[in-house]
Amino acid sequence: MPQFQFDSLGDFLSMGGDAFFVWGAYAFFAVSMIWHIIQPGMQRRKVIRLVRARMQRDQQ
Amino acid sequence: MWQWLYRLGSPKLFYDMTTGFLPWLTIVTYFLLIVGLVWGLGFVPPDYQMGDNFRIAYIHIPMSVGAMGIYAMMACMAAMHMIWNIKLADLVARSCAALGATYCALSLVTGSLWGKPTWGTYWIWDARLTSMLILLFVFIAIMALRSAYDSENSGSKAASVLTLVGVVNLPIIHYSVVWWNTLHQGDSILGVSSQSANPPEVWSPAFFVGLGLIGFFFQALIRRTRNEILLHERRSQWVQQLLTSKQLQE
Amino acid sequence: MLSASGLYCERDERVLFSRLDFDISAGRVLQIQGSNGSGKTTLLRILCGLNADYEGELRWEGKLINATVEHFRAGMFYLGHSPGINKALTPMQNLRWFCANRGFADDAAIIAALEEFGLSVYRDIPCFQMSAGQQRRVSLARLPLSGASLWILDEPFTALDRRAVADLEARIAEHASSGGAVILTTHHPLQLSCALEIINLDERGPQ
Amino acid sequence: MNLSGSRQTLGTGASLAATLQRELLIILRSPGDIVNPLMFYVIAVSLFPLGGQADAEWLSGIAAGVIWVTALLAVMLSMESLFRSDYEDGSLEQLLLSPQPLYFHLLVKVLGHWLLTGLPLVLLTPVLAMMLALPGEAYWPLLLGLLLGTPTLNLIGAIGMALTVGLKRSGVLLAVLVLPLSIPVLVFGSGMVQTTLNGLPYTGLAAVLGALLVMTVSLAPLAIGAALRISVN
Repeated sequence: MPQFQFDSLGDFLSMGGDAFFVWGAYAFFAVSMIWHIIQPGMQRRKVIRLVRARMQRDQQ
Repeated sequence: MWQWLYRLGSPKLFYDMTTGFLPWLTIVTYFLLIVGLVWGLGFVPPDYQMGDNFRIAYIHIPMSVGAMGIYAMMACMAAMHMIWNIKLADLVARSCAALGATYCALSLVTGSLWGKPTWGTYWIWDARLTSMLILLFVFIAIMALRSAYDSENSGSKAASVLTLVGVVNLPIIHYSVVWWNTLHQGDSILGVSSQSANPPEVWSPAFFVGLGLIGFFFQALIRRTRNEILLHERRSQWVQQLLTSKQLQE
Repeated sequence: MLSASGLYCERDERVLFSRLDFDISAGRVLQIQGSNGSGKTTLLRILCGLNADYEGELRWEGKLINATVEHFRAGMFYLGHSPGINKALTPMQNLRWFCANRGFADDAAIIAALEEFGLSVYRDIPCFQMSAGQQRRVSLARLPLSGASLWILDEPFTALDRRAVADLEARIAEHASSGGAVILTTHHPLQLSCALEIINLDERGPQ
Repeated sequence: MNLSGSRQTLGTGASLAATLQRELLIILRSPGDIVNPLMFYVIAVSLFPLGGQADAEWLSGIAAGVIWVTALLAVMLSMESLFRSDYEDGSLEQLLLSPQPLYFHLLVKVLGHWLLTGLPLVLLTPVLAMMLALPGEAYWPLLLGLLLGTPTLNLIGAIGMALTVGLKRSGVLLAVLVLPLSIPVLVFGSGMVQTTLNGLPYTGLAAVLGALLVMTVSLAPLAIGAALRISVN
């Protein structure tokens, strides 16, 4: 099992001096992934609401 | 021979098939991503040359490959939509565009953030980064064209035509950018790091992250396509019956 | 000649028509009636092949349309809302291009057609200098030249004076009696000397 | 006008000639469609010395790129006159409904449009190259490149125009669609000048531009036809 490369959490966060770039890249990555997790869910609720409203309108 | 193509292309079949399959795909994807990323970020020894910033490669490379793969898939869907008029293929292509653009943009952002510590500048006109930039332009052009039409049918057909024109052009664009690059600079530096002989313990987390991102793409694609199917088939009997049933809690 | 089966078309959340079956054969004139927005123009554009957003089958002389597109287009003439002539060109040049598109060159026939529609004096004057009615007549002058057996006319009587309307009605009747067929839409009460069949999109209602 | 009145059936070639003649007539009747793109081309190129410095050294360095980019944009702007008037007056519908093969008619129509908008642009280029102090030996590769490149750009622009002719405000969208696709022509075209300045032969690049032209001539009408059927839908 490969062992943890960094002495402390602080060292891990500093990422060998390039913290801004590594964590910046992963931040963009995380934001996009979260967006692509939330967005389909919101879209689904919007679609269901839209179709149900249409069904009511058709029934009258 | 066409019967099975049309049966396969029926949105209802796709919806029913994916209902059971989706949760499993999501679980496997998250597992792969978490394992790969934690491993890559924390447990891989720093690179002797670049120190720790090579860890960006774990997401940069899958993103670049993913963007091109997504475009290829979108082109196949566009071809199926234009040639055999399979509506499901267009719904899938529509969902591919947004995801493809995101993967492409992420590849550019991570590439430039990786470039700063390694070569001192955020943007270098390297052949692969430039081709990725142009691929992003094409993705955006396709989405812009699709939304520019009032009627959804024409918009989809127009976007499919542009996708197919794009798929013919993109290899030529890549070749011209590579040639143009050799005209102005030596060979691209970015390529060096990923081809250098990485020992297995550096390479294996990339395997997890790569698979995880492919899984993530399909999982997001299926969810988006299901929404498009519900919207597109709203008039059909099975959608109305599905929506009136209580157990659909959202 | 042209037969449609199970035509279904939906536009902006409204079903214009569904399960529409009809066929038109030589010697018959078919009028599509309906209020504004009932899908008359859409139906005509589907029949002539400009609009592909429909379900159902169209057959030309028994064979599926996409199998005989070439033959269908040679035998059909579509007159839409827009005149289909370029305003910068003269009637002569416009009609000469129209004939070339139909695969022949016959200046004498063009001059004769312009004569019939009372436009011979305008032969070499650019169309933008003519009134809307005259431009409409240049567009109608293509009818005798087209040599098409099926005419699909969308509101052919707009912007025409009384004499031109009567003349066009006579021409339609004469075309039908000589073995052609006409499908048209109009808000103008038709007095045709030949039989007229009517399909009313409102009464049919989108079942 | 042959008044003999005998009705000759025209082969495809003759009816293509009729389409070409009509296209040239229409554009000649509205000279703005020829002059405006050329004026844009000249003005845009002369903006660069005003925007940057005027010394020959700097200008000659960017001359090829400036000329090629402005030529590309000028071709895009001249695309407006290709289908717009035919779409509005209904002749585009007649073209789509004519029994003639659409593929060749579109090809003839676009090449006719190129004759009156692309070719003058190429002929005007030496004047602008002189303004940008382009070294003498680079003139011929620049002209040859533009001669091979502008028809390709016309065809690619025609695809974009066919896709957007049915839309209301489609000027900017046309550029967004078409510019990424015209990058190979731009790269190899201005590359021809750079390699000549570096003292290397440019014939290989001219061959690549020729290959791009042949590919676009053979494939673009298919896309244009499909796009027009969608726009007219």
